[in-house]
Amino acid sequence: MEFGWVLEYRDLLLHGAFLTCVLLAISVIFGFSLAIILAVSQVSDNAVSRWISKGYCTFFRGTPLLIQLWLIYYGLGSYLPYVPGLRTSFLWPVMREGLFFAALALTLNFAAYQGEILRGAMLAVPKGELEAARAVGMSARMVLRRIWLPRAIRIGLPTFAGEVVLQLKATPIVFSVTVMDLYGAAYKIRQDTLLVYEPLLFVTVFYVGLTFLITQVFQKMENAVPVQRRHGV
Amino acid sequence: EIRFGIVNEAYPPYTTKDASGKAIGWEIDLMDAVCQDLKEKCTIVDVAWDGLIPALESKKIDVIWSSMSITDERKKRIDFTDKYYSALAGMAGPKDGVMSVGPEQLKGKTIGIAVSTTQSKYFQKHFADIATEKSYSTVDESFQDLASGRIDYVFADTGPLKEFLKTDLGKGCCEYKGSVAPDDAILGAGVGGGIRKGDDELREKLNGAIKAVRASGKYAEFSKKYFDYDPY
Amino acid sequence: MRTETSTPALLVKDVHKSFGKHEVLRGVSLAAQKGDVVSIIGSSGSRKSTFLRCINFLEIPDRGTFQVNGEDVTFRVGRDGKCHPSNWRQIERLRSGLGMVFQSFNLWPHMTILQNVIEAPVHVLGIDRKTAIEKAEALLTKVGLYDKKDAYPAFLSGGQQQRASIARALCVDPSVMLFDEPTSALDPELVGEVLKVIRSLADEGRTMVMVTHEMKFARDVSTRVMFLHRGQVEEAGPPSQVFGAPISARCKEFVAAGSH
Amino acid sequence: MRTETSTPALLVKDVHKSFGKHEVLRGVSLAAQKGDVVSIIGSSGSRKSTFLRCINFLEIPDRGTFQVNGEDVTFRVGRDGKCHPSNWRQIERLRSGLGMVFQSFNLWPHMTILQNVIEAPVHVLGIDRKTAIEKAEALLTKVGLYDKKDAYPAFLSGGQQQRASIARALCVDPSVMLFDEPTSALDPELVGEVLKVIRSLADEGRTMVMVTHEMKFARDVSTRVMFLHRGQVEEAGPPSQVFGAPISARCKEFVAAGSH
Amino acid sequence: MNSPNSVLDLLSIAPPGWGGVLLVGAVASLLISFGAYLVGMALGLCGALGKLSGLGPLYFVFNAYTTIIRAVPELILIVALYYAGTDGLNRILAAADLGPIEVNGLFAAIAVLGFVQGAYMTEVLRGAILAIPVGQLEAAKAFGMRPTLRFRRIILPALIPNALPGFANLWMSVIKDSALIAVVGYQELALATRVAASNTKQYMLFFMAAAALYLVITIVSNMLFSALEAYFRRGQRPLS
Ligand SMILES: Nc1ncnc2c1ncn2[C@@H]1O[C@H](COP(=O)(O)OP(=O)(O)OP(=O)(O)O)[C@@H](O)[C@H]1O
Ligand SMILES: Nc1ncnc2c1ncn2[C@@H]1O[C@H](COP(=O)(O)OP(=O)(O)OP(=O)(O)O)[C@@H](O)[C@H]1O
Ligand SMILES: [Mg+2]
Ligand SMILES: [Mg+2]
Repeated sequence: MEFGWVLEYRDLLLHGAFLTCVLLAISVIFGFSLAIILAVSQVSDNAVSRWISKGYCTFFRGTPLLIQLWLIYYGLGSYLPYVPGLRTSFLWPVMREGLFFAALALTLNFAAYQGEILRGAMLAVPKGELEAARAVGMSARMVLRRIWLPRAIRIGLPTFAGEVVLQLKATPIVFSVTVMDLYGAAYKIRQDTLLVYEPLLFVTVFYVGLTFLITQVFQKMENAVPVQRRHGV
Repeated sequence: EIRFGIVNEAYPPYTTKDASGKAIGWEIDLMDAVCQDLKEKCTIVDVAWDGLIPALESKKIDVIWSSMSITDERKKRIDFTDKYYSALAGMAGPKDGVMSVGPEQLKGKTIGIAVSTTQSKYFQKHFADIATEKSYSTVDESFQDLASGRIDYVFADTGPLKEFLKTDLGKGCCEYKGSVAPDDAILGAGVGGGIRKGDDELREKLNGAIKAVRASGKYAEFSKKYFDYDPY
Repeated sequence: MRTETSTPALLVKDVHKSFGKHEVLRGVSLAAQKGDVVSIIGSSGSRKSTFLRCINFLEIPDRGTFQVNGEDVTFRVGRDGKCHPSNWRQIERLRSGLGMVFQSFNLWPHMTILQNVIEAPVHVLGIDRKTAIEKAEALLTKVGLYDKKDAYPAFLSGGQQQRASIARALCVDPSVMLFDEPTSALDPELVGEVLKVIRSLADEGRTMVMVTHEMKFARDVSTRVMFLHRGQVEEAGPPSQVFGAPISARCKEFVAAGSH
Repeated sequence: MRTETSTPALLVKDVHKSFGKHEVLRGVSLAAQKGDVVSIIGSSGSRKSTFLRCINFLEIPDRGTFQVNGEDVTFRVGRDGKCHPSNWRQIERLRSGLGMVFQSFNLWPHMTILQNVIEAPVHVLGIDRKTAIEKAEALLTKVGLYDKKDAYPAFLSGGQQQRASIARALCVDPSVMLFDEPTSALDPELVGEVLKVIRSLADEGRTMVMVTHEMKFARDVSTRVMFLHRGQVEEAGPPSQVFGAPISARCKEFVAAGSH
Repeated sequence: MNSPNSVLDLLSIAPPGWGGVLLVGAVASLLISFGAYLVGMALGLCGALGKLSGLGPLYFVFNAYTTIIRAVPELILIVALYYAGTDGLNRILAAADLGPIEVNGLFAAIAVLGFVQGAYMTEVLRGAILAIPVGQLEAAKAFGMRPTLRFRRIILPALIPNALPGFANLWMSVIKDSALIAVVGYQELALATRVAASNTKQYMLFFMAAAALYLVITIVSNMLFSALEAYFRRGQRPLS
């Protein structure tokens, strides 16, 4: 085991770790918002929006993230320069970067998985609680906002924690579109030094640490509303 | 029997596979020539970049034969044969008529370079303060970005660069801009076969064979199929 | 059923409702004056719950006229030949005037008891938070739950949960309270405490419609009793009549079995 | 409790049981002769279920002696100072002689009613399938479920499920039937059908131990009644005594409340 | 850019078309996935029972297994397990005076992915077992069923419907994770796509072809899983 390289590459590693966290945060926050829309439209009465969301979820859950990323970055991305005006607009410096496409792909993918889970959680909210809300005169929108979604999110919380960890573990893939995240940094170090395991071990420790942190945060959130434990199982 | 570890990502013209799954390319021809000279049986083992060193160390392969440039840092881990080709460094860029690659042309540009290559080292030494480097995991990915206009230049080995410019995609968008100013300290080291530390017998054998292949004119003969210059 | 003197608090006429091909309500009517306590009794599956749920439109009836505090509910006939409320806003407004207490409490488990109680006043009626809390605390005191106000529903016994859900329904000042078997999810020892609260509401002169299996209780507190059978009113009248001298043979049978 | 003439079908003495530090059973004993119907009554939380579950070792008691049809259950004291059955095989064998009927039926949802009933005879007792089916069909006829034999439990009403679970328990020919509140998960109209089946078993002279809240029924069918309070037997005797002239003050109170 | 004709040529099954390469890759993906899935299921069953057994050391071992495997990115696990695994195996063999063995790529891929799947399967199965109402197990005990009989006749059939949604998810994820096996040099669908794409420079065409193949695989598997679930839930009342 040899870790002398850590010092030499510290800027690269720090920047990589930062990018990993940024990608995780962006994709979880935006993905979750999109997931709410997907879940709500899947339980709605509107057949069109139901089918669109269903199709979306099927596609993004049915193909590997890697392929989605390639399609978005090399496919969609390569047509962007031909959009009139975009090349000269202030958005271009952001939109030509791999980071933008990586975040986009991660977000869209996360939303699909999360949307499915949230849909299940929404169906798991006991009907009576929704009826109670309707019975006090809440409008459909208010039932959704005050009772249905908050309850569904709580029901889904244990699953969400796992999904965020999975999302963290999916981020290394962004290196294939030029984003030097932590895994990308390790890859470069491995190529430079031909060390096989040490850079990977370093990265692993970081991921495990972050996973632990995520689990703790979610545990805190779960404990915010106490539930009575079933005894004797 | 010598087992040659070859990376399973395509890197034309050095190594690639045709649609029937057969390995082809300049490095394969060289390997055949070397083995013919040694009268050894050679087998090709597909390995991923990630697996090269472990495969070498666990004796799944005997030599890394996959365009690995020789660097001092790498020499700490493995031994190298003598170089068998030089990574001639050239640039490709959009068709705009500018046909040289000096500091004034590169100023403020974004240049795509495959990670951990000689070109990357060269860039760090000569262009780091005037242009921006964008790292790619394979040179192939940088070609795609060049074609879609995300980067201004690709800085890579001349062989693959010209190979790319021969395809429809490359022909459509880009042209060869020229080679960079020579710097023997970086570009001179070239590409060699990677060998287990201490496997001197094999190294000597391969070094001898490479020399013989060059001397016999075979080297020039099969190089002609791929290059319009001498890759050595 | 024919006592229409002043504006009745609740007037429901000729309700019909089918699930698919299955007609479950076949013309049920009910009128409650202010202060009336109407008990709906009947065997399991006699559509008592369905009828009660039609009253506050948790089920949309196929046909029927509805008047709450003199206000008519307007319907339009949809393309499927069935009625739809023409104005959901109206329904939502009227619902908050019909406090519903469910058999299974249906408290919202992610809110404390107090939050459960003030939810509708604050977010539906737009009462300010402070006033709502004062009112909620008064109601919780009344049902004997003041000390549990910051507990989450999961930590309360069934009887306590049901009392909390009564407080929740009362906090929007409904003109009519609807109860759907409010004690049948409770074990025998908890039934008493909930019945006590309901009785005190009756004594206050609250208008109530109540589906119940507690015959003795129904007899004691009701002003009217309605016996449902297969989606029709088989017998209705003051408790003394329905329990004491039922005319219908089925009702007679049911009442006799109930007091075993 | 002191009637030891011939070999009793079930003899349980001085059962103690704690959950953690909390001692829930504090020396409960029970003896049942062949043909006895013993009812266990008591308020909620008085440890009735725990005691019944100790009888067939679903809970392992800390202390006590057990005899089923004259066969002693052997225990050894573990390192934690508590009893453990020294021979799980024996427990498993004895269990199949103690038919248990649960409050919540606990039918296996992935099997049809008939499959539920023949499961234990075929796989535990090793009776051949054909004989088991014949027997099961006879029992299902007896509880009035023959026509439902190929239905899955989820498609039956609560009363039907409970009757099926009685048939299931009967099909292993248990020497003693144990009932844990077999009717309290049922709504009032379904209670009757289950009680009818249990009564017919009593009339056949089956040995039964039954935890129940149905006082009237307990009084009618029991040969003995046992009143549990806080994990101790507070009163025991023939129903006429326990219901008619209880000695213990607590029992008096309980019996009075029960017949409200 | 490319006429329909050249697209057809590029995708044709026989060389020089690359369709055959993609199809062979897809079959390889399916083989790896299926093998890994079975290995994972066996490991998962052991893991779930071990974790639920209540035996301290067993719980510790399997808990460490699931925690670590689930926290480390699959890519890293595969690299580490594959190379360190074969390395370690050969060292053990060398210590026992045996020659090194050649680990077949397909076999290693299955073993490595299966080991990773096992951790997830453990949790799915554990959840499925815990979701069985206790009463059903007590009823089985009350009839004197021995633990093995109980497991075979009651627990197993009762946990299958609970576990199927989780199994379906894992199947989808193992198909996609099989793409990572490229790092140990085994050519499955994703790697085949890259090779085809970089040889022809027709990136979009091959990425879309690969996406379509993956989609077909998952949609067909979804249909199978739905049918299975419908079958195993036959005793349950449909939600209305
Ligand atoms: N959403 C629905 N779809 C189809 N049928 C329904 C629906 N809701 C209720 N029913 C049917 O309506 C009938 C009457 O139900 P309801 O709950 O009104 O009876 P009830 O008198 O309240 O009985 P209980 O005393 O058991 O509560 C039942 O047979 C039921 O199957
Ligand atoms: N596994 C357990 N761990 C800890 N405490 C338990 C456990 N099982 C039961 N208890 C406790 O034992 C007490 C008595 O329970 P039990 O179910 O025997 O009462 P019961 O008389 O059957 O009541 P009910 O009439 O409500 O069924 C309860 O207070 C409960 O908290
Ligand atoms: Mg009802
Ligand atoms: Mg009990």
